[in-house]
Amino acid sequence: MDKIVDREALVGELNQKFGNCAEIFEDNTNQSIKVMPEKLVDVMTELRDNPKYDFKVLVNLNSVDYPENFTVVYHLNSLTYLHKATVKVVLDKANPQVPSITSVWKAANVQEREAYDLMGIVFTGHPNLKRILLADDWVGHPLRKDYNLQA
Amino acid sequence: MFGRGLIKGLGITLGHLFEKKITEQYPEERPVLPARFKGSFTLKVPKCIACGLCANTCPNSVIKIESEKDENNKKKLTGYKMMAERCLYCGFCVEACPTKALMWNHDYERAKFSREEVNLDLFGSYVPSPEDDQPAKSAKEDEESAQAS
Amino acid sequence: MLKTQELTLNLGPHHPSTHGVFRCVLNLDGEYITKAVNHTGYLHRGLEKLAESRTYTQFIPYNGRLDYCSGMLNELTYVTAVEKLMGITEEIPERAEYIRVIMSEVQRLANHAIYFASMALDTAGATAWFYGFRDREKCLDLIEMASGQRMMPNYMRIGGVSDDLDENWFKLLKELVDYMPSAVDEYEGILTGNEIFQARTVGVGPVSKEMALDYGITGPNARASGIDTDLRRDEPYSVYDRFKFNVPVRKNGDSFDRVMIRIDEMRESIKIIEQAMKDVPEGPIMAKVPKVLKPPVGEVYHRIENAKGHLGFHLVSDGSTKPYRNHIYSPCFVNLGIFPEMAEGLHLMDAVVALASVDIVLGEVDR
Amino acid sequence: MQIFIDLANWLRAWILGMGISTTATELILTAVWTLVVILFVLINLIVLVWIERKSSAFMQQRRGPNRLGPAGFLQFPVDIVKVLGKEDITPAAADKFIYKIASTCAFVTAIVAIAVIPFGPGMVLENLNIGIFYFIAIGSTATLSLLMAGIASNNKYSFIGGMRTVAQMISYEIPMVFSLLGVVMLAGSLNLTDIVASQKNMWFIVPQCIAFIIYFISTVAETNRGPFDLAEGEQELVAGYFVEYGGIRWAIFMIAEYGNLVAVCAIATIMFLGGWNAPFGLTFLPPFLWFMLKVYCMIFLFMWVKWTYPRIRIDHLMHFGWKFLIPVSLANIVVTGIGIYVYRMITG
Repeated sequence: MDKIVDREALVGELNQKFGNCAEIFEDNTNQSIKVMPEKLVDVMTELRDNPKYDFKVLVNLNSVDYPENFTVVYHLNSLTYLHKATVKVVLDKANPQVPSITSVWKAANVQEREAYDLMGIVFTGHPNLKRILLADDWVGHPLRKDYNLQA
Repeated sequence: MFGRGLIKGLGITLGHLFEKKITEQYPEERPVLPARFKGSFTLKVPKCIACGLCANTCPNSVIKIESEKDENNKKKLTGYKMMAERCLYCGFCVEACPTKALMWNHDYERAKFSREEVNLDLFGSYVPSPEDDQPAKSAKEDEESAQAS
Repeated sequence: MLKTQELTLNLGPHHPSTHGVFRCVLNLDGEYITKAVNHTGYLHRGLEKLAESRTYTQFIPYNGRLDYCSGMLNELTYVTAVEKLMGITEEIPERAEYIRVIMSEVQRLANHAIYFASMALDTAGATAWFYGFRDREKCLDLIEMASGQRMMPNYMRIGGVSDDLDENWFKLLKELVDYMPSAVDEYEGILTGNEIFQARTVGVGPVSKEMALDYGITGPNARASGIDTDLRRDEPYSVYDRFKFNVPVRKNGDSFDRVMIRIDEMRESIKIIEQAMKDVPEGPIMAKVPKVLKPPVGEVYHRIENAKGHLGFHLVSDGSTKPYRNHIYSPCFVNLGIFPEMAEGLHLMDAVVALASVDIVLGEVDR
Repeated sequence: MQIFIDLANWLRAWILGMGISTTATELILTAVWTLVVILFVLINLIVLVWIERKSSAFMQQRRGPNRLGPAGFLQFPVDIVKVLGKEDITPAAADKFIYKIASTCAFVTAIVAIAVIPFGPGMVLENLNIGIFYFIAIGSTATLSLLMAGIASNNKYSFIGGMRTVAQMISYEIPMVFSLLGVVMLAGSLNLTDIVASQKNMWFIVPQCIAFIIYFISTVAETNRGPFDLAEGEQELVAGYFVEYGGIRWAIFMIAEYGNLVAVCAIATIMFLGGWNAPFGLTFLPPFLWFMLKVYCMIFLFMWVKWTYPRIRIDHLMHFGWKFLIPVSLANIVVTGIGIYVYRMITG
């Protein structure tokens, strides 16, 4: 149904260019690649600017609190080829830090703030990493699974 | 030409000046409501088999059912409270009801002065009416299927 | 030499033209904005967290609370996302698909009517506001007839729709479809054709194509900036690939284009409804889905063309009856991100117009 | 219908008959007439507000007020009673004295302008030789009260609203005065009664139609009505200069606004529409009623425009005023002067 980018070629090219930074991430969507957090900004810039892939749009930015790690999920879409890719960054549970991609897409600005606010993922290099939905003095990050629901 | 749009706008408003008005004179003129309108709830107590499906399907746990078992080991309803203050009016409970005991009615004037007054006690406020007394034909089968699922 | 000083103005959270409880702190030099900072979150209800403790079906009514001007479309997004996750997209009965398309286009008409109305009010054209709401009411009457509620319909179900539509409903729909073009003409006559309105909106808050891509602007706002994108055509969901319609695209990306895109889209929506109502097949309206939904482990990201942009749901399932994670990509939230840059250098009056033209609904911004 | 004149004469005779000196009689009479005029304006307001609400409602396919009195006619008086019952709130940070007198000042200027308006032959409170000049002078002071309200409220929105008012009203006063000047040149008098008398054969709207349009546009701006209601700026300034006002103080602002509306419409009638002169010799209606009919037609025009158009932007407003209206009105004066000269040459 959805057009998916050729993952093998993409991963191969990325690894060649930036050194071992990406691998295929197996899940039910068959469109995910896993990227090392350190190389994220380079990879995203490449994905955006390489005319072969032409991912001009950051469709969605999400963060998931899996039992073993935090995963930040970036959904990308190309307007010319109409193909898709999902970039996943797996983060350490204790210290979830990932470089901000605000410099690549400004759309990430508000969405990263939201992920920081609700999930507690720190986006290093973000120009204004403050809470966006909750009050400034809120304690905790509600979308984490260990968040105490009872007030 | 500059100003044509301005004159056209004046024409439109002048045209509506003499038209029939479309607002309803609310308290005197009651709105005609569609059959599926979700106003408030009615519970036909004799039909209710206290299966609890409505309470289960409710997203906000609005419904509180109290029941006791009678001599035939059959459940009997003894209380049916709805915390209507947090009801979403989604209608899942009405859809889930196997015996069509819980129904929507067209009572939409639900504004009250305090939160507590909004809540409904459908068991306590039940007024018996003759057609309710015949239990639904397939009530027994429905009950079984409900328990099976 | 006179000493001058910048004025800090709190626009909102209770201000008539912030469309809800949005707050924007403006630095004013005279009446020109030098800096704008968005503050959102006054309507945050934690819907994403709520979803984690509701079953897949139980979350459907909450979608109406997202963008309360287009409840049907939100529900459609959510149920198609769940269907995709369960892999039952192909099993939805034809009739249900047609009803879904008709419903979402009626809802889109209602949404664009309310957009037009609030745009009129934000330029102080109170009469045009009433005309917009008059026609929205006609659309909502149809939705109320089908679902029982006007704004939070809870009509879509995972696997189909909740209730069938009868002859009478389609007769009323025909009346609406016959009536709407004249109403849209009236909108053009009273507001968008008006020279004062054009002077207020042309060239105000322009968003270039590059800027729109950079900020992730979607939907009508992106099309106003010249990005030729419409998910109904590009990634057809439901049965949209069977209908012929144009995707209006404009070039300048200013407030006037953003209004006109909506007006053009209303005409296209009418076309789609006309085509859809002609060949609605008979048949069931619900696919055979189990009572207790347990999607397989995995995740899905699904988005559709909502009235305000691309509304997307990222659902992560762990195989239980409740979603492990339900992320809502809200178009208003992301579109609003452009406002600080857009507002810079604008007059206070223009900023209000620019904000209105982006079409935000705070229920969706704050979730 | 000379009933008002007869009434005045009868009253004068009656007071004189009580043995009071002539000067004192005139004083008492003036006081009585002032009161009558104020009452007249206030009663007018009921009709005016009713028309405004009804016409706007009808344009918007609503019914408008319909509960109190026949067709909701008594809504406005009851509203006034309601606002009288409201708490009189003064913001803590406001300049209290100016804040309190601002609404009264606005009201006074609106009422005082009515003094020179002849409602019929001889029916004028003070038949000033410089009537139109007096009206313009009084009209200018209205700016001040709005500025007072805007600044004394100590609110950013009302402050911006107050500043906008001043800019707007000062700019639009100039084309308004210039547009009236053409009529004054034609009539050869500043006295309003004389101006009406000189329109016996032809209303001045015919030779001065451009001036009439200019006058209309600039008075819409002068009275702060839509589409030039920038000072209120409902959408961006919430309510502009009177955002902090509530209760009866707010109502007085509203009354002043409508009072101004009556005054400018009356002036338009006198200057351009022939005052109380009946058109086409249709003299079956008394002059007074003709006058009021014309005034209400003007008022309806104001309302029609207000409820159709969106609000204009402030920089467009200023450009329009300074770059278009003032040159055109100046040109109109020149053309009128040449026209008068040519006319005199022809007629000798």
